[in-house]
Amino acid sequence: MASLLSQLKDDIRFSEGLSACMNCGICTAVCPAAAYFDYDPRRICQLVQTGDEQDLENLLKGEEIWMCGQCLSCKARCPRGNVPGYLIQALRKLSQQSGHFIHSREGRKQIRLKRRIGHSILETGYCVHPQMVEPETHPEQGPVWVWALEQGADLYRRCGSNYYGEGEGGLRKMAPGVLDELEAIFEETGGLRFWEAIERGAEELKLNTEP
Amino acid sequence: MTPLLWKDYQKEVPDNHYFFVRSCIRQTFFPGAEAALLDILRNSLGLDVFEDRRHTTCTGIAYHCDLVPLETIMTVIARQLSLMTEAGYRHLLVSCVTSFGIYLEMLDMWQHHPEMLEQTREALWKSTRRSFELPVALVHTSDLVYHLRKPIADRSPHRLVDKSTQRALRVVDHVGCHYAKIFPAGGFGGAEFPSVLSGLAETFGGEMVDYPERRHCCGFGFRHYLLQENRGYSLSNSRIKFESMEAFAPDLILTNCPGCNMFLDRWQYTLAEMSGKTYDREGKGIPVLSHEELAALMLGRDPWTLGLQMHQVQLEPLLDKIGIAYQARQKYSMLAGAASLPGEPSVLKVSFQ
Amino acid sequence: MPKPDFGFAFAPNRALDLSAPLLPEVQVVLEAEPSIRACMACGQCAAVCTAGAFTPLAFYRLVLELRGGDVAAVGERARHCMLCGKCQMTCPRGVNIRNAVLLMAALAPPKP
Amino acid sequence: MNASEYLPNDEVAIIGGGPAGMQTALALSERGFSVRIYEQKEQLGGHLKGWHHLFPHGVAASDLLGQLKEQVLARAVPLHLGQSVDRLQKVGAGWALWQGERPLGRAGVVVLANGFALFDARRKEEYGYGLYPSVLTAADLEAVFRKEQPWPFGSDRMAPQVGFVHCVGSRDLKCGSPHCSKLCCVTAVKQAMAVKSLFPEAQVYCFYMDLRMHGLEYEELYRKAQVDYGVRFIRGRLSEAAPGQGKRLHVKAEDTLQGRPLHLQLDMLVLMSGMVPAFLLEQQERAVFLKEPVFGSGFVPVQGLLAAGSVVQQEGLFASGACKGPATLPEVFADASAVAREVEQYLKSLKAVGHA
Repeated sequence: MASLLSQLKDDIRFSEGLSACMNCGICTAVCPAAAYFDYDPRRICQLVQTGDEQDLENLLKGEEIWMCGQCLSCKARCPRGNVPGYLIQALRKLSQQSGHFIHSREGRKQIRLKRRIGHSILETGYCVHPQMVEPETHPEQGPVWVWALEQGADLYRRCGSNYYGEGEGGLRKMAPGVLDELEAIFEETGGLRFWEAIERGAEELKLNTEP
Repeated sequence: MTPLLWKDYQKEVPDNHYFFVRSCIRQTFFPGAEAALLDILRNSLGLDVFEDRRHTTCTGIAYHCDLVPLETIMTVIARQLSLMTEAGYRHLLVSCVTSFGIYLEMLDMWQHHPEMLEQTREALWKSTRRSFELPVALVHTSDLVYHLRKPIADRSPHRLVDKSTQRALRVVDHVGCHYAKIFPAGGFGGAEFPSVLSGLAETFGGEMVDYPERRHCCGFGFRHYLLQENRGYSLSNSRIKFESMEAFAPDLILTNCPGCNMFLDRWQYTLAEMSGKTYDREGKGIPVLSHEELAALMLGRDPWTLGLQMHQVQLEPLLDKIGIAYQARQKYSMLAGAASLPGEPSVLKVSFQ
Repeated sequence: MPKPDFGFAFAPNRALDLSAPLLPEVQVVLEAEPSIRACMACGQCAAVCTAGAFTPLAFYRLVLELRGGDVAAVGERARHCMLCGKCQMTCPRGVNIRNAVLLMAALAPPKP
Repeated sequence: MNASEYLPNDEVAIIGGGPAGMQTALALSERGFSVRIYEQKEQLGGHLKGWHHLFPHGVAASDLLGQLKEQVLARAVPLHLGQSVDRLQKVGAGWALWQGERPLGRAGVVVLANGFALFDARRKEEYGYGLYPSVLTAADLEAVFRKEQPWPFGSDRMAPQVGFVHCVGSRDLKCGSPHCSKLCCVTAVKQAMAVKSLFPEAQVYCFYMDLRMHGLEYEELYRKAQVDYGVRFIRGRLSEAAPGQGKRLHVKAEDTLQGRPLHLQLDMLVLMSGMVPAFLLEQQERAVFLKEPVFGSGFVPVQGLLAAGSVVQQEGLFASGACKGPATLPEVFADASAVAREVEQYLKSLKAVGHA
């Protein structure tokens, strides 16, 4: 099996994201994840730069790589043209593909996200749409959101939206064949295989937790 | 050396003929904003803006949750471009800032790695029998509104000025991270001082206020917002921004990203509930508008058709300052007649009729 | 409406705020042992540290964290020191580490 | 051999009247050559004119400049002030000097000594230079020391918070300057100590990545700044400066040694603008142009290790001092002597083959 490092190097976002880090911390200084979590993108760059297989494996199994919020503020500042955010994307991809993601609490959440956001794409053609944002799990949306969902089509159509209707416009129901095309793209380009890897991780977890 | 300052950088924006792609988040939370934008472009300014009903999500949110491989999103983007090509357009108009960043990134990768463009063409053909041309212009809707700010202001009966005192309204902007931080050349003014919103507000007579955390991320964090237990990340980062702008007493927060627009609105409610604190003096919160919402208001569009009643922080204090007339009774009435009223938050003050 | 249970909470910015003035007890330590200021965080002390091999003690980190103001934590950690003095022999800047560590250890509340 | 053995067009034209130009002129003049200096400004001195005092010993810049000028005057070196050479044209074995369409003179040998430019700190937009009045460059701070410019904070602030940012426009691919300017580190230390001397209650921070204290007594200065002056050194590159409360600035960096982001309110932020090329040398077969630098321009390239100042591919064209890359004053002075020796040998070799 190819080393983790060589698998990482196959991801274009790895070579685009990290050429040589000078350890200056300019990325961490503006990183919203570093402001909230005990997280440091500079440290990740340094660690990956050493190329140590054991360190890499620990990284892929650990919590840290899941802290990044992908705002890419780091890209605007790095004096070496590195993009810690891209590096994180490559690490997360490998963590899921290799199954290492199930070893971390944050990594395991990918299963939930995949079933929710991922499936929504192929079922509706949207990543997010109003009926997904249930007030029970989204209390932060406030009373106005409860009201908006209660009004549903009445409110949305008043604002010019098609709200799950046939035809044109915002929030329209996808025309026949559109979702088939999306699925064909996911099939052809490895999107579905990638999801299978996530589900394999879910299976493994189930096996490990069941008596 | 003659310095090239990004601050002064003007992006080239075509005057007409756009292929429009929507935003998942804007359609969900601010349906009136996209509708108003199309109405302004087509009906007030007479532009040709085409939408193909077969376009889909760009999958950007899932991509940034690391649920979609690069090759997959690239091909989904290629499919959108094939619809553009089929309709005979070469100018792409993007509503979402996440999408905008994705398009910029894919075009950049194809430029630097032509073999990936070929792979994408092949993958798209195999899966959908489609082919595509690259756009000659990639424009975010805020770019276009900024580009057209003068014709819009010329048609506008209002100004961003307190009508009773003639004081210019104090505006803070929050430009979505993926607008220009990834590719400075993709946005007006580059990564550090994007002028796309400040230029707009100033054209309408507002006073821009620079604040310490102006360039800090709103805290969407993709997976972090989408996972309920992780939302503290989003909330805490928005809080950093509110704390930082509070001292400058802004009348308005102006955004160009649908996600930021929603978060900066909703998190004011959430923080008020959690900590009892609001970031204005009257306990009503700081109103939040996106570029299309602002342009539509300035052009005299009806606030309730625009969907401003879907904001949790109420806009009436701002409308009153500007002197925009509105029918208070129409706010919660529906096509089918009068509707029920939303519930009242326990801290954030709302003005229900 | 009653306040909802949001299922998450906000946290303060983790960033260190350097604008905060040095605590008086930190001032006392720095004045009692001025050579602490000469530390350049080269790490030689940590490399030879006997206690550091099996505890989180690293003298240069104590110096860095001392100014951050969490004096109790610094004091706790300083107490891992066995006063073997190898660090002091190796310090290229001649910091009087033994005295510094003793001063720092006194910052933690006395053990009951 | 003495100078009288050379023909009159053995004359050496020196472009630039800063420390490099003056010292090269002196070295050549002492060897008996006839030299003249072309200086674009109305006065000799270059960047040294704007400096207050010099590391590591705090010598007044005006004293050093005074001595240099005195010697140049004493040797009666002809000065062409206010003349900016932008083109050198090969004429026989020598050069014709031009400013636009205006001929300035001829010379057998030309020595480029037109120094460096300070990185335009406005280009590092995230630091807000030119936008926030409390953001200064190191050169601005020297002007403050010289009382030519006021402090950016009110006289009521006896304990100002001051930050120095190392590597501004140095070691920065984003700004097209990958090189280390090497003397900003010690300049920051010198200036930090000066600020502390003037405001003993001040809190002074230096944001650095590596402290490159390469010169004799520089490292000692660094230690002194830490121990005697209480300057705090934070290992982390400043990420941004934004307007804070009042006239203060809000800055962000990471303390990389602690692995924690940090922020801080400052009354003054000093950017250690690095040394970048002052001109772009465009070489053609029979002419050399001194043009405006562009993004990523390099310094003047010279031949291999044995040559101090022979410009690559150009017979009779030499370069002296910081136009070849960042250099301290002692290095510039030593270099001037080495270049003078090389010019002498070149002229001798011409004589030997009968060109001159």
